[in-house]
Amino acid sequence: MSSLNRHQLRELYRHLLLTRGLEERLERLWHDGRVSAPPIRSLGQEATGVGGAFALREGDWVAPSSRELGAVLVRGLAPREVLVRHLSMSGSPVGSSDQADRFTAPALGVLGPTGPLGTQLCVMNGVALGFRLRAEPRVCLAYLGDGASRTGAAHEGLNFAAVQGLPVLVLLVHNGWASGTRSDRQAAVTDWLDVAGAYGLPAESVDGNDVLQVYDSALRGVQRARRGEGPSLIVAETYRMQAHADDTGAQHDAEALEAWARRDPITGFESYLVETGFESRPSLAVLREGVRRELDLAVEEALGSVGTGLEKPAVPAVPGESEPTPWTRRPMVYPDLQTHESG
Amino acid sequence: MSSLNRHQLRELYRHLLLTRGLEERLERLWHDGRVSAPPIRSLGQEATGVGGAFALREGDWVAPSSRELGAVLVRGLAPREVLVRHLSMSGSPVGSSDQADRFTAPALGVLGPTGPLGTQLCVMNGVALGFRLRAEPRVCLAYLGDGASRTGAAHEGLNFAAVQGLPVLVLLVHNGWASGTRSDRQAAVTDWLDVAGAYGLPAESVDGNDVLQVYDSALRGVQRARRGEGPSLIVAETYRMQAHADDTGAQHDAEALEAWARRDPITGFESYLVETGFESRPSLAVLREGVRRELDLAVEEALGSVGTGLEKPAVPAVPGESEPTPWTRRPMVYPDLQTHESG
Amino acid sequence: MAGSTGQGEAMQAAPDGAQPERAGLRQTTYLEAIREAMWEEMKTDPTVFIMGEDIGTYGGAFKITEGFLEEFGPDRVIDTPISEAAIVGAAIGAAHMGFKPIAEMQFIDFIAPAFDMIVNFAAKVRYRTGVGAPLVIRGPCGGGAHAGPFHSQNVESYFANVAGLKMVAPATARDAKGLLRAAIRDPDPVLFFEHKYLYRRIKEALPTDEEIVVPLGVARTHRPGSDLTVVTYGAMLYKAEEAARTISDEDGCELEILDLRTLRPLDTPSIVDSVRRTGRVLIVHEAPRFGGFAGEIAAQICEEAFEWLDAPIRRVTALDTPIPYSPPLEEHYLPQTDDIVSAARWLLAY
Amino acid sequence: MAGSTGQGEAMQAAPDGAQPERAGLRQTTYLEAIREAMWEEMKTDPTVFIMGEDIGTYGGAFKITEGFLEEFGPDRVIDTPISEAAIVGAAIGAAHMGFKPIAEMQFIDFIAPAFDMIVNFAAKVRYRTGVGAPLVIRGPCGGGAHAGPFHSQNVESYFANVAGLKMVAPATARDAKGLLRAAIRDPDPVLFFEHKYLYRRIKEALPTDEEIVVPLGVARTHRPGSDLTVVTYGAMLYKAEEAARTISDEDGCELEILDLRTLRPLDTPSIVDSVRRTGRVLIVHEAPRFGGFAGEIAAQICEEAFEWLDAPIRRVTALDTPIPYSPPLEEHYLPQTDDIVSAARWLLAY
Ligand SMILES: Cc1ncc(C[n+]2csc(CCOP(=O)(O)OP(=O)(O)O)c2C)c(N)n1
Ligand SMILES: Cc1ncc(C[n+]2csc(CCOP(=O)(O)OP(=O)(O)O)c2C)c(N)n1
Ligand SMILES: [Mg+2]
Ligand SMILES: [Mg+2]
Repeated sequence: MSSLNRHQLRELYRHLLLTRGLEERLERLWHDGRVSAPPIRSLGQEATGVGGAFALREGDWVAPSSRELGAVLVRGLAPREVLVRHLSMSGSPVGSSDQADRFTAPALGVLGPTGPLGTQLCVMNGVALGFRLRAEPRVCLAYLGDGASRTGAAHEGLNFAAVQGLPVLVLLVHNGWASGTRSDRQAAVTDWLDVAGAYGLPAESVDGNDVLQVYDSALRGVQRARRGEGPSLIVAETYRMQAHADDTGAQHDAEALEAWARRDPITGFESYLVETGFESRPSLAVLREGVRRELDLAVEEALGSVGTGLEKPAVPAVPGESEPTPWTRRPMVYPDLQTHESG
Repeated sequence: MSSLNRHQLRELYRHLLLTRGLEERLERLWHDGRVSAPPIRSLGQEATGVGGAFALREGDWVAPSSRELGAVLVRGLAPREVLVRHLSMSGSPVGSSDQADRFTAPALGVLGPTGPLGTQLCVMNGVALGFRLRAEPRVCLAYLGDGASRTGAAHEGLNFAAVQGLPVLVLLVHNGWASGTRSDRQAAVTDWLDVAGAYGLPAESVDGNDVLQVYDSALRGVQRARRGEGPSLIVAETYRMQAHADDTGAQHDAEALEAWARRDPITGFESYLVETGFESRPSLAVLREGVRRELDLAVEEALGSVGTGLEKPAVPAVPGESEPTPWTRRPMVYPDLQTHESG
Repeated sequence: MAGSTGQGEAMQAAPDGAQPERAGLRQTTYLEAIREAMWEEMKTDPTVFIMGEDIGTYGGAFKITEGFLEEFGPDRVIDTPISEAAIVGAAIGAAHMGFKPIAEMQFIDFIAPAFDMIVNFAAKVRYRTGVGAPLVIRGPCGGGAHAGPFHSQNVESYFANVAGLKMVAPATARDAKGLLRAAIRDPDPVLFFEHKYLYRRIKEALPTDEEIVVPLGVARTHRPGSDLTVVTYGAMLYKAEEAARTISDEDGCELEILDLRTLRPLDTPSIVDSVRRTGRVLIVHEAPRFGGFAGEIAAQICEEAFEWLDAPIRRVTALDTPIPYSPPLEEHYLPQTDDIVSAARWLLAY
Repeated sequence: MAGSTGQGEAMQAAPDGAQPERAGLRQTTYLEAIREAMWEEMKTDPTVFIMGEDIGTYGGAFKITEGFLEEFGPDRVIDTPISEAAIVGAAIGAAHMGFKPIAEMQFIDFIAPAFDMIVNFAAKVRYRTGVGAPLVIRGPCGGGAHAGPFHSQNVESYFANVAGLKMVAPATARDAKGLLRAAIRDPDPVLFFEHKYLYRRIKEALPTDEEIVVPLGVARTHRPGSDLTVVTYGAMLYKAEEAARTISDEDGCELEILDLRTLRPLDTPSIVDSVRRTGRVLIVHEAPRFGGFAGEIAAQICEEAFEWLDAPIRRVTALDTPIPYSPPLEEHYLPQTDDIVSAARWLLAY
């Protein structure tokens, strides 16, 4: 039984719903040709993104991969802002230069990935170094895909955190797949917990589809880090229920899909809430309806708020840009140009 | 008690002596200003380089770091050739372009490192892939420094070997140091064997100063790989008895130096040979004298055989080179120029 | 693996080489050409094999290697972990053993984590040791697919200064096929940049009864002309073509378009020959301008054809920023036909 | 950490700026200048800290950071594992938190494993997200120290086409100090290339009572002249100087030498101004020629000063191979004073 109160449990539930619902809407917008790429969905893994980030507090940072929209929402990014970003027009909270599914929002403590996997963890170590240099009891949570953990950068990042004893919690998401390849072709380990041993990191495994287990475990890691006891690792066992980046089923494994569908994190959490008496079936329906409305409104607002983009491109400040010349493109205006590269 | 016969034991001993003696001579040549960089010495670790490579047979490959001269000698590179290389003049067996301490000799199955650490293991995987594609029962041995194991490339290499089940044996040399930094600042592990677990690799630890232990363990790994049972890892516990690349003592740790000096691999092996009756003290002295003469001759020959270098630079075949023009440097002549880059 | 990249969009026939279907000819997309080159080489040469992420069971992010696993088996179609350095490293080692590995980067942007392996191991190994490394590293480059700053880059200038590497950037299906074949057979490392915007947009009638091999290091005159030389490569070829047509129609001047095809080694004689004839030159590439590959070309022209130049050498390139995600911004960032037209007019009027 | 690199060899005073010791002036080597810039910035700005391999207890492979650990403690002088990507990544993250980290690459060649981190994370983060990354990546570059193909490279062209990066290559002790200060204070990522050949060979009298800050992006006229402009940077400055003296003595012509100091952003106006005055230009750099940084400079000159050019733009560079280990081969490979002299004469006679 969790230590969370009714309000907190409700928030967890709401964020699971928001995550799934927002991704569904993004998918629909993609089908309608309104956004240019399908969302990287977390279908079936929502508990991992939501539960992990829920263990953080203000001032902490999280580094979600593209598949942890839930963590970004928990940190407070509004669904409307996510939508605007995917619609990739001006008015986006973080400019229109970045890929739509890579959120960086310093005010919310969110550090997004680049394209090449694994590097984000190394950068999170630096954020954690910053906390230590300032002697602030703040903590970093970094998500790491099972596939991404095979990159050199991830290795260097895990090791650096361990040697430096940084306030970092790594949540390794073992979801069975890395794009079109099974996780067991990514590594020859039978238990992904063994990864932690190579760095001398304390670690534990959790059912990644049980949002409370993820939360509780993350909280232990976060508290440990906050107490100055250094980094640790969680392996969340979960399953990617769609293909990498579109809504065809996960490849080649109808059986696994069926088994994991029975362990859906939202349905499971609903049963928990009802069985423990925190919520009733009708109160859950009301919550679902509320989230549905919230998302409908967000979509409406987002579609209304964005222009065609070119009138005033929301390009963030840049450190240098070609001086326009007659034979190159028309100039782009950057708000606070720092230096010039002439040419 | 080892399975090796008297002749083989003698060869092991001779190679330990050759390694140490040749490095001493290189050091002297450096002091005399005859070679431009001090050798990366394996003082105190000779058993690791020699014992590991001794477990290979013809057709196998080894990837020594710069600190495993012993492995290169075991593979059959003549001391004279090593010397010529360090004298970096024409006549060097592998050209004068490469750094003196990075040996690549395909005929002997030796793959040298580049500068940036860790990558050699990835390349060895490819050699092993080649063996598999040809269905040949050949095996690769890759040395890996404890410091080098912290690079991203080493991680990717270990993991790739494991997932592909390649005929590769990795010998991780835990020698207490990586340049001027202690190994315990490289990784937070207490037992370096734990590294293997992260890749699902079978592994064992050996006393890296006991040449027979190293040999026996390497033989097990090599045989395993040859039987098609895939890669494994050995952690050799040893100690670097000099600074990284010159003959000042290892930094900051007189105590450790003293303790490890008592475990010198050559003295230890001598005692073993005498105690087991394979050799007598006088027979060892004869062997030592033989090696001394061999090395003296090699130095003499090497110094005599090399010119000043510029007359006929021993540059290997290159795939492309600037066409000389009046305003660039005088042309270099490459024996089998394949294509041109004009300019 | 941005799911939308260039799939299912309208095809444009390649400006030249597009012919009606006839016996011995088959309409072949740029993507199919790449696929066929690999397939045919693997069929005829047992030392050729491929490695990469999702190329086996999944058939590749762009489905280029669909069916390869079934045909050639898991020893020659190797699904790898997400480890670009390990992939390239394994290619080098296998190449040392006499194989001709092809390493796929899922997007060419992901060549960056293998940079050290390429620049310090692959490129230098023959010089250092005399051991060759006949490998190909290939992958989709380029913008226009709304794939943002990490799935759209052009990486040629990262490697331009590295002796020991060859670099290829085909613009047509024929060249994609013929150059890839030559790259696979080449005794040294070749970086092969496929433009993802062209994968399914370019379709040409290619002979089925002829082995197409296009030698590395030789440029192709895509369009003859006497008034101005446009030196380009990759997807920009088609914008240059459009610009040439506009200039021909509206200004009555003829642009000669040189498609470099191979960037390193560069076919300097062909460039110089054209520039000496036209006296004016415009270099067009999709990468940002500063430090881009056009610099090398300009420097060589200036060295070899200075006396023949009637106007400054001009460059039309992308802006000096990362490539933005937003489609209108991306369009704004990339060089467009209009830019080529106005630069050409500027030069012609000079 | 090739033990021999440039240690204990004869010093040459910097051609200009070398003055006798007087009150308020101290003879300072190029290496000491770098050390002092870091020391003084760390003293005055608590957000500056350093990371790298062997920089703490050991004091650095070249002993640049000797005593730093004792003075600033292990939180601000961080000995790292052999993990260049992790080092640069940590610098980016700390920079996001308002710190100004300095990441040392033990040799600049080892920047290659951090390539992705630099090009895709550090360089792009401000454009993508608006979050700055005020970090410096510094390390010894360059040849002449008999250190072979992996401890002698010049890496500027790997990064030349990457928007979002600044690149600095000081040639004098004064500039090493002043530019490093400016780099540390800069709000964006700066790559700082120290030439190892100059570490202990260059010594200048620097003021002790003045804070030397040299702004990024501004070239320096090292030697005025009216007959030919030599554009160069790094250690080649001294060979250009020697050549200029020879030409002045033997040919009676005066070479103007422009020391770029910053490569990106490039001080195009200064280059153009000089070339417009002299009408002839020679670009000299130590990296190989093909795809080298000289290409960008040549292209810009051609764009901006075409009408003023009386001769082709020429380049003197290293050969298009990796840098060899053998000392005579290395000398053969590197551009030498003689090469500059004959190229200059060729241009002057043109
Ligand atoms: C260095 C690098 N190589 C390849 C890719 C292409 N890619 C994008 S996502 C992905 C799979 C990631 O798998 P995992 O880390 O397990 O995350 P998941 O998709 O399961 O959430 C791949 C291969 C990449 N982004 N970066
Ligand atoms: C990527 C990279 N970074 C830094 C160096 C500089 N360097 C050369 S040897 C060395 C220490 C290697 O330590 P280890 O791997 O333990 O081998 P050992 O010297 O102990 O034999 C370092 C840091 C390098 N060669 N490559
Ligand atoms: Mg996964
Ligand atoms: Mg070590």
